Amino acid sequence: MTEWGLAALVVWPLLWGALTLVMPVRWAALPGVLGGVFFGTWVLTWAPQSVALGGWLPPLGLSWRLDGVSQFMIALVAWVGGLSSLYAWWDRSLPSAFWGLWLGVWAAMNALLLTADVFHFYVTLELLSVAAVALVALTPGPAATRAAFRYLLVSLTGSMLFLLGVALLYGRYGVLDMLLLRDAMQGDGITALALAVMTLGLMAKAAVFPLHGWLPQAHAKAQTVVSAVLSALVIKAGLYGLLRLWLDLFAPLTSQPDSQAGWVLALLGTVAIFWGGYQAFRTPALKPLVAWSTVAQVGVLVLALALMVEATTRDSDGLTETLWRGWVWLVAAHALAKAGWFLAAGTVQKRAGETRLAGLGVALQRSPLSVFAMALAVVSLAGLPLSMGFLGKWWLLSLAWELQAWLWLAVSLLGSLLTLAYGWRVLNLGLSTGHGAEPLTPQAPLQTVPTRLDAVALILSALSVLGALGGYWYWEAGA
Amino acid sequence: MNEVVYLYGALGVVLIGFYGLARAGHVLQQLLAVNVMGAGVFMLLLALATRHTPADAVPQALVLTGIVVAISTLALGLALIRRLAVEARQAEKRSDQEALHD
Amino acid sequence: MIWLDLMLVGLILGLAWRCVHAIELMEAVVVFVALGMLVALAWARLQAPDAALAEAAIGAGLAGALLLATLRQLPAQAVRPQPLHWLWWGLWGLFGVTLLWAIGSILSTPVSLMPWVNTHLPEAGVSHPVTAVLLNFRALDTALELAVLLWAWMAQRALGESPDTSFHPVQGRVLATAVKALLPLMGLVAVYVLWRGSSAPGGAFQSGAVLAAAWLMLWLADLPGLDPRRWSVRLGWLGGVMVFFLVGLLGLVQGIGFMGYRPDQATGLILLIESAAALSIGLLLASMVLASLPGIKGRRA
Amino acid sequence: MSGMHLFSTLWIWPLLLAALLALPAVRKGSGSLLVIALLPGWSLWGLAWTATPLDWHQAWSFWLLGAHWRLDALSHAWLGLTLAVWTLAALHSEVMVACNRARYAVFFLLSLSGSLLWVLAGDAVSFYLGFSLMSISAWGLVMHEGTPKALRAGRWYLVLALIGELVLFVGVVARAAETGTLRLADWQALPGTDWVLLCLWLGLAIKAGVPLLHVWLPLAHPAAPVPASAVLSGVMIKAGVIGWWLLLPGQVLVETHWPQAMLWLGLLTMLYGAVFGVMQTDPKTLLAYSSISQMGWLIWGLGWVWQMGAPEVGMLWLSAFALHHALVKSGLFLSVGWLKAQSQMPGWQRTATWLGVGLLALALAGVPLSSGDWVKTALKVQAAGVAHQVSGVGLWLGALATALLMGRFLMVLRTLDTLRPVQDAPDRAGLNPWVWLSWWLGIATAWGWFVWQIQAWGVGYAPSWLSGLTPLFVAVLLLWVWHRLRLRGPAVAPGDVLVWYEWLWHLLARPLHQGHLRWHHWQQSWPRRLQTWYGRVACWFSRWHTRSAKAGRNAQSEWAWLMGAMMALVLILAWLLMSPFALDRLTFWVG
Amino acid sequence: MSQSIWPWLVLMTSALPGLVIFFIPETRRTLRSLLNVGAALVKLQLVGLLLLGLYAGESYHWQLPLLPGLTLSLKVDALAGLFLILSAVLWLLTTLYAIGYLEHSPHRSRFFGFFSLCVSATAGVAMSANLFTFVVFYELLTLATWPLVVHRGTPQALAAGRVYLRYTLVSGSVLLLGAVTLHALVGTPEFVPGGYVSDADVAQVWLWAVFVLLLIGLGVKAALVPLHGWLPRAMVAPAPVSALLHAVAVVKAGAFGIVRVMFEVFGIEFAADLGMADLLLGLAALTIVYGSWRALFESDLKKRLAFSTVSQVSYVALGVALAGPLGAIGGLIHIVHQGVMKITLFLAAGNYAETLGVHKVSELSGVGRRMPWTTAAFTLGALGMIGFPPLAGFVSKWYLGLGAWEAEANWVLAVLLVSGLLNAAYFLPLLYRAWFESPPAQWPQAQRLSRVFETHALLLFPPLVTASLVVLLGVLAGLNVTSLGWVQWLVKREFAL
Repeated sequence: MTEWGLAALVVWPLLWGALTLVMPVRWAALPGVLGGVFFGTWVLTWAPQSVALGGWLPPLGLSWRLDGVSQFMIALVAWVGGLSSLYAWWDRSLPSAFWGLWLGVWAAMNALLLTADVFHFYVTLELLSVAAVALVALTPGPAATRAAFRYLLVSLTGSMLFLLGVALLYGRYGVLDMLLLRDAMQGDGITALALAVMTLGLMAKAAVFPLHGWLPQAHAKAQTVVSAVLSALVIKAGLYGLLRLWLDLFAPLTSQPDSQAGWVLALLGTVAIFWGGYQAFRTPALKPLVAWSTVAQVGVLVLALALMVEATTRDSDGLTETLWRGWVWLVAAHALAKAGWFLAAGTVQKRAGETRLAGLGVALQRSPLSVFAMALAVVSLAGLPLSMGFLGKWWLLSLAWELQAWLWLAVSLLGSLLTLAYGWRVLNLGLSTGHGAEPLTPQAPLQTVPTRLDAVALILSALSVLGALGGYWYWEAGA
Repeated sequence: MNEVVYLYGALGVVLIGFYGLARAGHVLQQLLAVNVMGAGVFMLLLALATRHTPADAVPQALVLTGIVVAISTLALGLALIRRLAVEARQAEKRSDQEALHD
Repeated sequence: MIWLDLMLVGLILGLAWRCVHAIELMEAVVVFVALGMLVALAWARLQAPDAALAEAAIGAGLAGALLLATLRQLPAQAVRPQPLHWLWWGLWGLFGVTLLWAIGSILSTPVSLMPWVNTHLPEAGVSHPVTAVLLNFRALDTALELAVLLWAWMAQRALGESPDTSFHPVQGRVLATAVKALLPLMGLVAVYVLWRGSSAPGGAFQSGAVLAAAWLMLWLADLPGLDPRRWSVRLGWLGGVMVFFLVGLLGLVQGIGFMGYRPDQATGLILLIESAAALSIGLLLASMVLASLPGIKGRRA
Repeated sequence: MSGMHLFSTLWIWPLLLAALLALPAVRKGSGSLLVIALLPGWSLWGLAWTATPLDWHQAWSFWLLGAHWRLDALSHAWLGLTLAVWTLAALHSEVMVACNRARYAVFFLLSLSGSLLWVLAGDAVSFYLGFSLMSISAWGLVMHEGTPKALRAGRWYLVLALIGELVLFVGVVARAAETGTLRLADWQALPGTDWVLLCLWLGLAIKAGVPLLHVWLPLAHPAAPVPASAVLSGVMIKAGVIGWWLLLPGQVLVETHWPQAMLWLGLLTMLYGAVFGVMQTDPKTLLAYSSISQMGWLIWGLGWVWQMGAPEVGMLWLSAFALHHALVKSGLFLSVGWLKAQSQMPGWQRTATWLGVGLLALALAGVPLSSGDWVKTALKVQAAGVAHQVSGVGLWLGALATALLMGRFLMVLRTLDTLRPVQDAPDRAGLNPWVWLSWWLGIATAWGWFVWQIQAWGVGYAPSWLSGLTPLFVAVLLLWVWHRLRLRGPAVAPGDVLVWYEWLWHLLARPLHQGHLRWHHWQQSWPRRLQTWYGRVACWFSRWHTRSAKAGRNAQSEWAWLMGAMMALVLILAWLLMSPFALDRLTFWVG
Repeated sequence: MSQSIWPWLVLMTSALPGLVIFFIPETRRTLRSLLNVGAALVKLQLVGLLLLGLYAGESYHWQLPLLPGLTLSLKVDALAGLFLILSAVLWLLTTLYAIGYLEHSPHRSRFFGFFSLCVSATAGVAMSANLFTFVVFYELLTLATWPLVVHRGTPQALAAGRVYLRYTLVSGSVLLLGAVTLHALVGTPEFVPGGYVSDADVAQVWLWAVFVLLLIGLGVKAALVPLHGWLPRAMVAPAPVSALLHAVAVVKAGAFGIVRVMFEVFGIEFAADLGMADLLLGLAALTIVYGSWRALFESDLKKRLAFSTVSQVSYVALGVALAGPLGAIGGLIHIVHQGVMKITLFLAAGNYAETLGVHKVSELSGVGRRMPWTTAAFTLGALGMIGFPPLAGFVSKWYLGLGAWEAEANWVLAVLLVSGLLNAAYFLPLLYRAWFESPPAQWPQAQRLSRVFETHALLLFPPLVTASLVVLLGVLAGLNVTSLGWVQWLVKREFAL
């Protein structure tokens, strides 16, 4: 039965997404989304397993692998995606082409999270990129188009690098299955080169510094809900890939006791945290602020990855339960919070008819739910208690502590403070009455935007906070 | 032995793709450069396949898949470039009109 | 023969260089198409006729059409190349050397999946190993690759482009007649290529490319064929993906697993999939080209 | 017996009355309230006579840190003294306080409550509570008139009182911690650390007018309304000495230097007060110095009591001296008030007033057959055995000092005679004969009381004609000579060393204040300086931004960087992954 | 350990109304006030019941596991009870006050919502049974108070809010770091009298590091010099906020945290052995003197009070750092006493500002005549602060003094002396102005808020009640039911006497 479910995870959204071309769009979208949420939730109850597709065992055939990481990531996609879909459903300004593309993204994410084959991973990445780029381009106007094109180009370059790595791996080991590759892995030059090339490819997709340049524009210019799913979910595909590469596929290479490549990741993550935070702090408009925040948060996740890699070099257990659970938890916290923030930010911008922060004051004050949503999102992103982000940060700090990695520990703390700094910029405006030095700019009349949109944002942010209460269940579920 | 030529040639094409991306002075050329890079990678796969006799079918299948993916992305990229051009024209027209009004 | 290979590779490198180094876009595009042809030739030399055919038809042919169509819509604009620092060249060289050195270490590593393919070929329902891999062993790859194509088309539509069949650049009775005469032939070729794919180079992609050409000719001759408002056309876009996945699910029903075929039904199912896929590929590619044509844009604007 | 159970609540009554003053209706009749406040006190005092031996105790465990109350012979005597002085003051307040009477009443009642409290206190905290309440509330009395002079006096009074308070607090806490008890009876018996005792001593010394700590006295007395001065001099400064007695371990100080130091200090105080006193021109200031001088006697007496080691009896004598001084000195202060109003008096009353003043002055100067002579003689007799460190000459000098002061006082009063009636004496002051009579009653008590006391205590009294009269004569002679020669005595501002204190304060305050300002400025400015620093960095950043934005006008330039970065990273990563031993392990710099 | 729902209920009695209040329309004043006051009363009653139960030997414990080895754990013990009852009583009073204070201002629902959340967080801080839970509620407190600090939304308020956040969030991070470090070293068990660190086999340098981190983290809220800078600036907040901030919520959370850490994480004896107590003692003494010194020079009434808080809160730390039972009594009891006194002062200052528009010290002349009741309350609060007997402040100082002797740190007595002097030096001139100087011809911004009383009844009574508490807590200190009795009882348990 679970094989049906696994197949449905990919096939269901894909088919309904395709059907949007021939059916009234919402009729196709509704079952697609509902099914996606349903299967994505159901997946949590299945036992970890491998499925050889078509009965062809690796190395000949493709296989799917459902393990803890993919299970939770799929569920995360389902929930964040489902709630974002709710927003999209109510968002009247959204072109109907959104639905087909979005279901494609969903299916691609699920396929990507399931696959255990490096080449298939490439194919799913491409499907994801194509759909995601098109989503960005849904916004009319040259800025969005330019952003979308840039996104496409970086994404393609990344794919090519990844494929180059796949080619090198195949040339070296003659297999494409991840598990088999891991077992065959040798610590030689070509393998290292393959890892390096593939890492860079995925970094480009995940907007890791210094390959982040496309993200702020793409995420800021996109439609609100698109920004949310891109920031919350799509870039996670690349990060997930990095996790798989560094801690699973190439584990024999990276977890050698004298391995020392991890600090490059840590360094990049650190720079991302500061650069993203700095930019978010000085950017004049709301959505770019949130987008730059994503750059910084990606930095946190990469830093966490680097620490995990380091942890595997210290003891031979490999990717332990604690490690991946913590990381996925961080990812989930960011996804929920960022989706909530983007949706709230988009709603406020829509209400104000304006993007600059300076012009948003009144709209912010008329959108208490959205402000609240943003506040909760900031709380979770910055790792203030009691939120998912907090538990995530607790885990990260504990990890850093165990590794005695003081520098990185300080970095992650400073990162949190930076998050608060730019989050404060927004919330402050929501509380300002603007007497005196900083008058709120006179407003165009506010647009009417239904409150339920704010509510959806709030639900997502609230989940990123209240999710903390599920921490024990999450950590103990597998233990 | 022939595959060695192609192998190194393929890498050369990849490198040229890199160069193209960095140097390109136009979005279209960038897109072309990525595709050049892609052709290089495909060639690499195929060249690796020939180390086995008869040639390994799996890389060939991968390349076939890759070609379709590449044409899809190329089509998308070109569509975006076209829209950029249209929007640039519109913007120009708008600014012309504004200039007339002023 | 090594000289031929060397020459070919040299030409390819030269053209690739020319392509990315061109000052004019037109030159770059033309060189790129030529490069595609040469690459196809090289692949043929690399015992990969399937890939060569596909590259020639799709990579060079259709891509060329798309590129030229796009190029005509761009304002005449000189390429302003980015000057590169010598450090960049140093990095580039280092990178190249590393790549070459790395690849050198596996020149003679005889690893491949061919033994596995050969072992299981009898159960695959087709005798051509490439087709077996594409449509049986790694069927999901192919299915998702069709999805990529479909979504690229969806994206193009989302960007506001759609084949406008009401406008025909070339008209005339002679052409129509010629096309009418040619069409069955092309259809026959497509079916043949498809059929042949089960045992020899050829298959859905190549066949799809032929079909795309046929559809474009239909349009050229002002014959009904590609109107996106027609249900059959729309269904045709999805057909490949739908049929592929439904057959995949059939495997689940039959207990073989997702994307699996019962060996006795494999041939038929693969043929079914390939037919649907070829139709979809043809329709999608033709639609893409058609949607990108400048005349439509020009008139709309 | 009800008195026994209720005596501990005695001090609450004035507090309640003070609270009642919140009602506007009550505020109008605040004058009579002051007298009403004293009635329970008097009845208790009377009631206590019925108990022999008088030894009432009560403990309140709920109260503060646990209070203990006691009324024994000694405290009974202090109670009488307190009541007498306060009553006189209360009566005179009615006629000698003009403005802000309600406010005056509040402070009066609070202060009264405090002094009743410490009289009854059997534990250190209650004593401290009463003492503080009394002395801090008295500030309201001192600065009551609100003139610059009064304000200055009030400020100095308050500063010194507070310092005294806090030093005393430190001493009390430390002593409590040291002994582990709060009972004063225990404190008197247990030896203690020197600095703790010194704290206790110092805290009280400020009240007792020890030289150098006395500066508030000559300021506060003239500034305060007349009845308040009477209370200050009559009750409050005594609290210092009685506090020493109560808080310091008198029973174990015999072996130490404390008694001796006190003896000499007493002598010094006597002379100090006199020397600076005679240089004054204001009668009330002069009286204040006289009080200081008289406190010298008490200090000397306490030293003697401690030296005896069996101090209870000695303390009774000391209390007798205190009572004498309290009555006489408050009478003298009140007399200044009366004399100021003499222009409104009929002739006989004026004569009677001057007579009263004379009687008081003589009593203080210790003419034989006066209370002054009696207590001084008795003290000297009692002390003869132990007080050999301070010779009779010293004491004689002390007596001379007192006599001189009194003579000078009368001379100064004569000049007061020429003054116009002062503002604060209302018209009816002279017209209220009952209050005037009460003043006379006080004089009579002072003179009559010792006769009765001699009988009550059953000790004999031999008037010391020689030693009592010689200082008087010498004093008169000196004054006459001085007057004849028209010598201009050196005039010293009230508070003598105060000038130095003020100079010192200004010397210190300026740099302190400037230092604070500088510190404050630094503190305020460093965030700004940080900001400028930050601003500079931000400026640099933004310049960099604009430059890069300009450079990136064609979006492609970024790609050179991007591809470069990609290749560089690939190379670095691959290199690090390939040759793990080629480089020292950089990872995670620490650990 | 069995679950008890009580701690959770205590938390919810203010958190739930808080959340509900957010959604009450601005105009529904009665409904909001009813909800507010009702919740405060319910909470007060609950806390009262808990205290009775505690006295009878009950224990209340509620846990929610969050991560393996990491539990959100709430417990009502004697120490928690002390803080809880303080916050419950003062919450009720401040709520009443705030209803009167904010009668016509905008955003009341937001204000009261956060106000309630703030109290919830305080209750959480009080009931935290382990360091992790403490950190959680400590940070929540920051978040709940920030909107209150910037409530007016003026540029000054926003600037103050920025400073406030800067300090508290950075310190929160440091605290978190400390907690994580300790977690990694010895785990995060429940607080236990005597501490749980001393048994662990950990290098001293680590413990020192943890201690310093925790001290910095807690010191900011407790306004230890030099981490006190936010407090005077946060004075732009509305009066009830300042009152609650200073008396109960924020500074006390820091002080309370120091108490918990010293007593129940490190164990006071262990901390004293390692010299940590000395460090704290020095800091506290410095803060006491420095805060008073700065208060002397402040011309703004609320700022002066703020510096006074800086100084006074450190009495708590001082008492704890003395590392003996008597000092502990002094420190702990000051949590309550300082709260009651300072809230009186702030409420009175708020009354001046609201009724007469008086903000500066120099404008206070004659307010005693115009507003005698308020000024009487202010006077009691001020005298209590100086430490006059028999007011509440005296009791605290008394035990601190005893503790200093006990710890053989006699110089602390000198600190108390100097602080008392400085306290008098900055409070007494105020009283003098208020009572003795004549009122100006016109007040800066007078408004008639009540026909019967000198100001709005809801503004007048809370300070009167707290002022009488100042008196009662001192005068009746000997009774077992007042703060002293409670603290003595709990210190006995803490020191296992």
